[in-house]
Amino acid sequence: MTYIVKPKNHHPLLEKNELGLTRRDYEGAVSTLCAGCGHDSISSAIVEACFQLSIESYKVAKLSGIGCSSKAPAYFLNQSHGFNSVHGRMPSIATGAAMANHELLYLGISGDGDSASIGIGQFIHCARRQLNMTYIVENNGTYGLTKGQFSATNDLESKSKYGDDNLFPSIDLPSMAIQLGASFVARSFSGDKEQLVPLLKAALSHKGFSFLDIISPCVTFNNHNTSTKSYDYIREHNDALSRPDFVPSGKEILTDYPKGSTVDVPLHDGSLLSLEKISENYDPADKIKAIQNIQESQRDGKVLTGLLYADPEAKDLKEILNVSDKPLNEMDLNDLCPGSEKLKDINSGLK
Amino acid sequence: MTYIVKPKNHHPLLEKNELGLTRRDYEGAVSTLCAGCGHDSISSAIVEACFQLSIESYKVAKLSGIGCSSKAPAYFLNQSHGFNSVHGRMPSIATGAAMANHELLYLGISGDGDSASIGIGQFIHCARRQLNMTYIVENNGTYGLTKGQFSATNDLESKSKYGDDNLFPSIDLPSMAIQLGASFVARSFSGDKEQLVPLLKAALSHKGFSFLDIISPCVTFNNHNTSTKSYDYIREHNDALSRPDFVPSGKEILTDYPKGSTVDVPLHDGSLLSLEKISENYDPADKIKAIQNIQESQRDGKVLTGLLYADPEAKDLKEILNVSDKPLNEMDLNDLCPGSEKLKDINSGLK
Amino acid sequence: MKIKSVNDFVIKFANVNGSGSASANQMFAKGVFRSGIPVSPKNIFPSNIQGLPTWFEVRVNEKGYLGRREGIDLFVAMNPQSYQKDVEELKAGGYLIYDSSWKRDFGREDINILEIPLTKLCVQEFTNPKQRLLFKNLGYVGLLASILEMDKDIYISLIEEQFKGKEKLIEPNVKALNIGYNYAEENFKDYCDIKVNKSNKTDGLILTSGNDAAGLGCVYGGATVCAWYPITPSTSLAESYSKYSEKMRVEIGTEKNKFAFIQAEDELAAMGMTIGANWNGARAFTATSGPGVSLMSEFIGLAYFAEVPTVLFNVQRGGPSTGMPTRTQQSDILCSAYASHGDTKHILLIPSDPKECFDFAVEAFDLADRLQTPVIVLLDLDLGMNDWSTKEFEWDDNNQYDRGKVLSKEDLDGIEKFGRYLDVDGDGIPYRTYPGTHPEKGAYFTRGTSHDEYAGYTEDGVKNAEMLTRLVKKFQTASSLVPSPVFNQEKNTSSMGIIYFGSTDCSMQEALDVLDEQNINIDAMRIRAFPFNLEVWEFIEDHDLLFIVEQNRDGQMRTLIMAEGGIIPDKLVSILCFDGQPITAEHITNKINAHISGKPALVAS
Amino acid sequence: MKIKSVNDFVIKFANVNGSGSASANQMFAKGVFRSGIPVSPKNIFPSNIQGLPTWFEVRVNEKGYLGRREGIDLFVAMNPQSYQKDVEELKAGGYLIYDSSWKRDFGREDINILEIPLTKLCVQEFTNPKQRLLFKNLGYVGLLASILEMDKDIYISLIEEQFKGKEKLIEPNVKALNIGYNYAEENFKDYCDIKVNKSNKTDGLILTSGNDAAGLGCVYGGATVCAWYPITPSTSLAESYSKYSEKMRVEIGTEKNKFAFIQAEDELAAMGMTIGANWNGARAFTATSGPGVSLMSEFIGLAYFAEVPTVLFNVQRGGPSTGMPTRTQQSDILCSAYASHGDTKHILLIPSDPKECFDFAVEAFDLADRLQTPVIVLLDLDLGMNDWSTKEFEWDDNNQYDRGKVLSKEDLDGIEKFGRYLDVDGDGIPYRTYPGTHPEKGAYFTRGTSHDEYAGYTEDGVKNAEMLTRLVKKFQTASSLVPSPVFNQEKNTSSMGIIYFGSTDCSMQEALDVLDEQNINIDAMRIRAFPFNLEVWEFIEDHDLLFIVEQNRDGQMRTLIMAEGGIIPDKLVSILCFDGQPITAEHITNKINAHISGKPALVAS
Ligand SMILES: Cc1ncc(C[n+]2csc(CCOP(=O)(O)OP(=O)(O)O)c2C)c(N)n1
Ligand SMILES: Cc1ncc(C[n+]2csc(CCOP(=O)(O)OP(=O)(O)O)c2C)c(N)n1
Ligand code: SF4
Ligand code: SF4
Ligand SMILES: [Mg+2]
Ligand SMILES: [Mg+2]
Repeated sequence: MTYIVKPKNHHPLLEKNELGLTRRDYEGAVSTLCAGCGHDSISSAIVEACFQLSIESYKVAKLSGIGCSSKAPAYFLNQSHGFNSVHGRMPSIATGAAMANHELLYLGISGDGDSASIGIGQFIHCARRQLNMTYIVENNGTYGLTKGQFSATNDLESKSKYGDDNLFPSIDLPSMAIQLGASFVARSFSGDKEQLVPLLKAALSHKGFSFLDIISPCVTFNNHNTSTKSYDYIREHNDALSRPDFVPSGKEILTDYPKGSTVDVPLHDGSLLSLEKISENYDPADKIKAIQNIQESQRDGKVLTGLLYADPEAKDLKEILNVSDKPLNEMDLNDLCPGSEKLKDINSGLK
Repeated sequence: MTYIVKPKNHHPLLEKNELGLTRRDYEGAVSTLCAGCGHDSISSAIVEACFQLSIESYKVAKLSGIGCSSKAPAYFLNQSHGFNSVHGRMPSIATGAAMANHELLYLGISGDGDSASIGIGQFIHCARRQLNMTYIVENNGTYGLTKGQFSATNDLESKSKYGDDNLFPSIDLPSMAIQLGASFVARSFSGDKEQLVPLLKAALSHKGFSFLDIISPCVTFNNHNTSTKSYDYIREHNDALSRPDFVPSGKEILTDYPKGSTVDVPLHDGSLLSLEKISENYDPADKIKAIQNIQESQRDGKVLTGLLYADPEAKDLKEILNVSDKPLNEMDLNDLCPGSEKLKDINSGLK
Repeated sequence: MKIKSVNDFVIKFANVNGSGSASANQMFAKGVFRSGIPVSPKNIFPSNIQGLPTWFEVRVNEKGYLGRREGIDLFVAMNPQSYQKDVEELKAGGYLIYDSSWKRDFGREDINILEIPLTKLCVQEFTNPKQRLLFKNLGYVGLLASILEMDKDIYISLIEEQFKGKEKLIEPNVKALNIGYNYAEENFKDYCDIKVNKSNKTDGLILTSGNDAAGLGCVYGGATVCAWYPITPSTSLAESYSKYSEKMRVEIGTEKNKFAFIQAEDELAAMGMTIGANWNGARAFTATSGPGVSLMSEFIGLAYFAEVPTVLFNVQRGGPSTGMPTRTQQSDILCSAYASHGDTKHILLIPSDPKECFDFAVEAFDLADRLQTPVIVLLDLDLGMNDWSTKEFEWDDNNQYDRGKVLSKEDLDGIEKFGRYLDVDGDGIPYRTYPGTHPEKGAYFTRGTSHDEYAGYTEDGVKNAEMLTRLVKKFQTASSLVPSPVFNQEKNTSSMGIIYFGSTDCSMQEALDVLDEQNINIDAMRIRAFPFNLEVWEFIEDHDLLFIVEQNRDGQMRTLIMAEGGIIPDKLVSILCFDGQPITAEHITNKINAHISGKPALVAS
Repeated sequence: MKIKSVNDFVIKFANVNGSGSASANQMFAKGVFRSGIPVSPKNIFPSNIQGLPTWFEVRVNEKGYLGRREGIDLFVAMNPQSYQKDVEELKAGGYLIYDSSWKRDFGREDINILEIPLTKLCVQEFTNPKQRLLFKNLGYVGLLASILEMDKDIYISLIEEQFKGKEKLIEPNVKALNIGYNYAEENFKDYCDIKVNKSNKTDGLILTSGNDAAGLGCVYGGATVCAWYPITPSTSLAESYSKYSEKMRVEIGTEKNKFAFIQAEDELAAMGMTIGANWNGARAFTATSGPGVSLMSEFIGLAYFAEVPTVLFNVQRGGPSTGMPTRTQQSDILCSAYASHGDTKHILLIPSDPKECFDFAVEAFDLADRLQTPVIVLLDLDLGMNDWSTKEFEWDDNNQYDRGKVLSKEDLDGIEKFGRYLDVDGDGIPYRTYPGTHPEKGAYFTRGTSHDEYAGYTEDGVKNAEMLTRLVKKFQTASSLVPSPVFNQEKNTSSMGIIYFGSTDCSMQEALDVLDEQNINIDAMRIRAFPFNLEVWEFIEDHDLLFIVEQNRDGQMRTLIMAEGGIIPDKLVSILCFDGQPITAEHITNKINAHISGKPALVAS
């Protein structure tokens, strides 16, 4: 287990990254979520990851559905355009947006209600299309914004705050994503920044559909002791696959893990996700095994976290559809309009 | 491989079952599907299964979405009520209907477009709720009724009739169903009645969510030689797990398979699905293994058919929700209305 | 100057949400109600769970005027974030109560300030940090009880009732109440000129919300299946049904449920389940709000055309799109009446108070079964989620459910050939059968595609047009079955009329009295259903000028009236309010006065 | 008796679907078109793939009257299943052609029967069983060429063009044509008094469908993203876009696509993708039909309120519900104009022929960008899927796309504070920015929840009401930008007017001429867009009696006019046709005559 180990050297807020920006420059509006909400920790992990990667905020599009989680994009990356769409439909908005301009970085934030219930169809088909985006589900096992109904990721053994039993098995989004064609799939925990930040950095650097299922306790409606998505429960049942470290492209690989105990996942831009093996079952390249691992650990009451699956070679939707490299939204009449001569030909063809 | 072996003794159409009915009594309107359409074979397998099980047609509700496949319920069981709903939404209609009266047998017919695209959310959640129904996808890898677009179950290697490549990986509904809580999952082929009929009989006898993915070639739009859902392709790549035989409750088990080579799956009503092992991988009780089998065979370019998974002990939605045994649609005012005295109490409570 | 008033004032609370204030404020209102004075508490909450400004308004009015009224007499300001705006709302001579643990100058000379160091007092008295926070709320309730000279025992009983079963909590709560009460007794004796005097004006009334009432109505109306998806402000309707069912619908002995309550995966599924259950002979309903109605519209069209009874509660909120999920509007009239593509029209029932929500819920199932079509009951957030002082629920044990034209096995035995869509009785309503009724007869295929009288699929366009025309006839039949409008007068005496509907009723009663005092004679009609019946058209016919009061931007009810009735539009004048707050009597009277005098109104629309 | 006519007749084909007949029938029509006579082929097909009756009607009319006309002059009856009904449709003196391989008595003395043993002939000539079936179709085309005295070479060229690249197939096809041609030359020389004489009335015309034209218009209009879900009758619109894009939008050198064509998983996703792409600055559209529009309505409300340009083609089919998927109607007017919950209104464009489909497709993108709102282009099955003799497409190479108010990096540099929803110009239209434009300025949050001028989330209801009111202003601006109505007359001269729209145009031209011959003077206006502009209102104002011709049950355009314009309903008389067939000129004139004379019309509505 990797968390609770706090980051060793404290980074002052004013430290600068390669762009000369501080963490502050990656923040957003003040959160209106409940104090202690896991979603806020994820926002700050996103800030950290973007800061460390020296991402240009204005080249990021933040997309979401509806829910407490879907509000989160307002709380990071102030200089990014955001789109808070309708419930469960972020993936289609992301797909259209990414087709219009493949050069931005698409970061989708959703909730377990948003993605596993009303939005499960869009989630599935977005993964299947291998859209180049990072898709995060801030998974609290509940409908936070509508006040605590069970979501479809809630576990069978879990009870509600008011003592009601959850009657149905949980939907495991990571195994679904792997099956469907996602090429980067990880699970993490909002309370474990040391694991989360490198995974986020790798996901953001990965080309293709990167999916992160982040357990993110809802302190108001699903943090009681009969919940399986509470801080305590996750801390106790977390079974980390690996301790990740992310090395941007062009940087030397510097990990302090003993040799031989690491797996390196090279990403398309040359950056490396370097992973210290913790679990033996670990092989992020084997799809079928990955699903099996997840399901076995679920059966055994454990919550497997870490990088579950990665295929750095996978194509993304733009390539699959063979869309041109000049962003479609930059094309003008000269690029797009076949003109009057061609139309004359068409007319003659229709005689 | 089990098919092509034609049934040994030919049953004349006028043979009678326990109810004194002939196969004719289980037929429906004349099909308007294309000659040779796999869906018609499935309809006749359903007729056969219902005949053999001596099902009372009027105790069956036939439900469907929209598509060629969804028209099929008109072509069997004339004496059953049918509901041809809207595209992709059969599962919710079935759920409501089954809640209203748990005593009927619910038979849902859908297509791969209907279930894997527009209806994937309802499919998933219906399986997850363990609705007591038999859910059949007549899987032809294409949108028959709208003239041959690729469906989401079409395989990556497949080409359209017109030579276009299918660009996206296929969605495997059986592994999804198993993962989500379906308690009876099988795959078969419309051209293999010997396998299909016993599976159908078992599915109809099973209590809980029974899912059958039946490969059903579309002769008009997806039966060319670059299709992976054509008659020829399936005949060549079919990898049967088992040769099934269905023994209704109270009947002696009479299979002519050599001893030790069979697995018996007892269903809740005492009937037995007796399976001759063909493949070694075969254990219909192991969920995780089942999914692995499916995926490995898919990876290896095989189409695994037979009973993939069964849990005869599983609860169904009515039990999960603890709904009373008297069908809700038979309850009258005396059963349902709390009356004026109770209302007075409620009034006082609101003072 | 001090405002002086007995049993007639508006008090507003400003709090931070998630701090437990709503239940304390609710308790304050209930105390007034128990003192015999009608109240209308309104919770004005943000679309968020914790930490944002939230308000709670209570109008206390012995005459029973319970619509929203602008201008606050008493303000309990517990949220420094919103002090500035809050204090502005206070009328001159009004009273401001605030937590003087942190002293503050409000810069207004014309108000009366009551300082109480609530935080400090609570910190002194309680050690548990949660209690320190929570009990501030009961503290100001105690203070109010004192300055308004209310019977403190009422609140003590309310606390006791609330913590029945958790008796340990009674004592600290009462202590908290006393903190405020005693502080006020010591410091503000006779300070405040607003009083609550015991009365008997709540005899025969109860305090409840439209959602609670409608959920209960579904239980009484015999609904056995509820499929829904959470959405504000409709969630509590489904929850009410579930709560009452769990109490009153469990089989004795087996402990099994005589109902099925299903949280669907989305609104489409919720509607599908509702249709499936009704098709199969159970009474089933769903509850949602605007976005849900949009998502359900394909299914609504199916139920219309395949003629499946369906009950849908649409608790309207601020639109369009996700809009203002925690504010009220009446802006789904058109999208409900004409929901779905193609030529469709749907029955609407529009209750105006919780009692009517109960009654119309019951009636909705009868109408749906009788007419075999969707019935949409239109509430709004104000009516659905706020508690109203409303008449007691009534039930006549001789009531019977009208299950409509359903053929039994015996009926079928007597019929030559069953035609699911045959208009046997000439009222446009055909007969139906439940699946599983008869071994040989009565089976048919339900479909949303074109069909003939025998439910057979047809592509004969003329046949299909006949079916569509029969649906028009059925809709005409419906107009004689739906609830009639309610008139304010026994006989029309004016050339001017007002048309209104739904939750506007409470402000309208007051407006009509004010107009009467101003010697403006005007007839009034409250529409309660669509299609409009003869009485609606007669009222419109009878008047030269009609004001239509609506809580939306586009005058949707006016549109519906014009579209359906062929009404000369010039005589239909809209009075609109769409800022998400319930309309006030003043807004209505100002607009009418302005129109009559030809001067612009004082209130912005 | 024999019907005698030159270049003016209606021919109908009855076939079994899936048998290749549609393309032969199409070829027949094209042959007539190439002979210089305008034609309007109409495919009347079942909602199924193979084996059911299907019909194909071709009106041939030198004057250019191309609306449907009842009464068949020539019937090619190739489907014994439907003989009975088919023969009834034939006018007295008409000609029946059937496959006399199986002889048959049709029991009508008043028609002329041409027997040709097509099956037998094909069996003689061809060995491949598929060809034996398929070539019967070309056989009767050959026969028709002969009896109508057409130039056979036209058909030979058509065959050659069709099989360009598969030359081997030309010979057997020509042979099949000749089977019928030669048989007729031998047996029916001078038998038939209906003739096709070469003319020049198709100069400047092309033969194409509305869907094909609209798809091409999207290419010319600069659409780069199309997301859709298959549904009849809109599928071929998306496919046309894809086909033309693949031809004309591939980057030379890289062979990469300057477009993205995505088959979505359903209509909700298709609309979401369209909105996402437009939000990000690409021109994107989707195409669907009624059920899809219902499913999209939540998203349409989002695009309206968040002000994202969106183009949606709704190719209307028979409703409600799944209805008549292969029949035509104009019954989605209201559900399109008011789509979604809350107060919403949307731009509609209503083309009346393929040329206008092309033009309005181009215009839709300009309007959507300019107005930042959904633009819904309403076609119908008849217009979308059938080939029409329509004017040639035109394109002026000086055209520019109007991308509306989009701020560039430079623009942003010059702006103090960017307000996404600020009404800077007073026309209700704010400025927008594309993501990724400027490192520091112009980022904002798009949302369907209530927001202020700076796109900040707000729960201030008054602020929100301001935003909603600005949208009303924007809609007013729209009315001056959308296409004006088209008038039949230069100046109004009658007190009566006719209002019509869309595909009705072709029957209306004929009806107007007939009325003129009957000395009924009547002005006519074709509405082309919603919101209605001043010219529309003036026309209505100018007339005492107005007929509104619509292909739906409920008179939806009439409703819209009344609702929006405050029009006295008594002067608006509906002429309706909703049996799924295109309305005929006769239907229109009968209804008008009946109304004027006070007698009931001869045609059922
Ligand atoms: C169409 C529609 N249905 C329902 C809602 C109400 N709604 C808002 S948020 C939400 C669920 C949110 O749950 P989740 O996605 O898990 O987010 P969380 O609040 O738990 O972070 C629902 C049902 C809505 N806004 N729109
Ligand atoms: C809401 C909606 N969208 C689209 C359609 C058009 N449509 C009819 S059937 C069909 C697909 C059918 O495919 P599948 O379910 O695989 O059935 P098949 O015809 O292949 O058996 C579609 C898209 C529709 N009827 N309704
Ligand atoms: S309700 Fe739960 S999910 Fe929502 S903000 Fe509060 S803690 Fe977070
Ligand atoms: S099109 Fe395909 S699926 Fe449809 S009936 Fe024909 S063969 Fe069957
Ligand atoms: Mg959640
Ligand atoms: Mg299919």
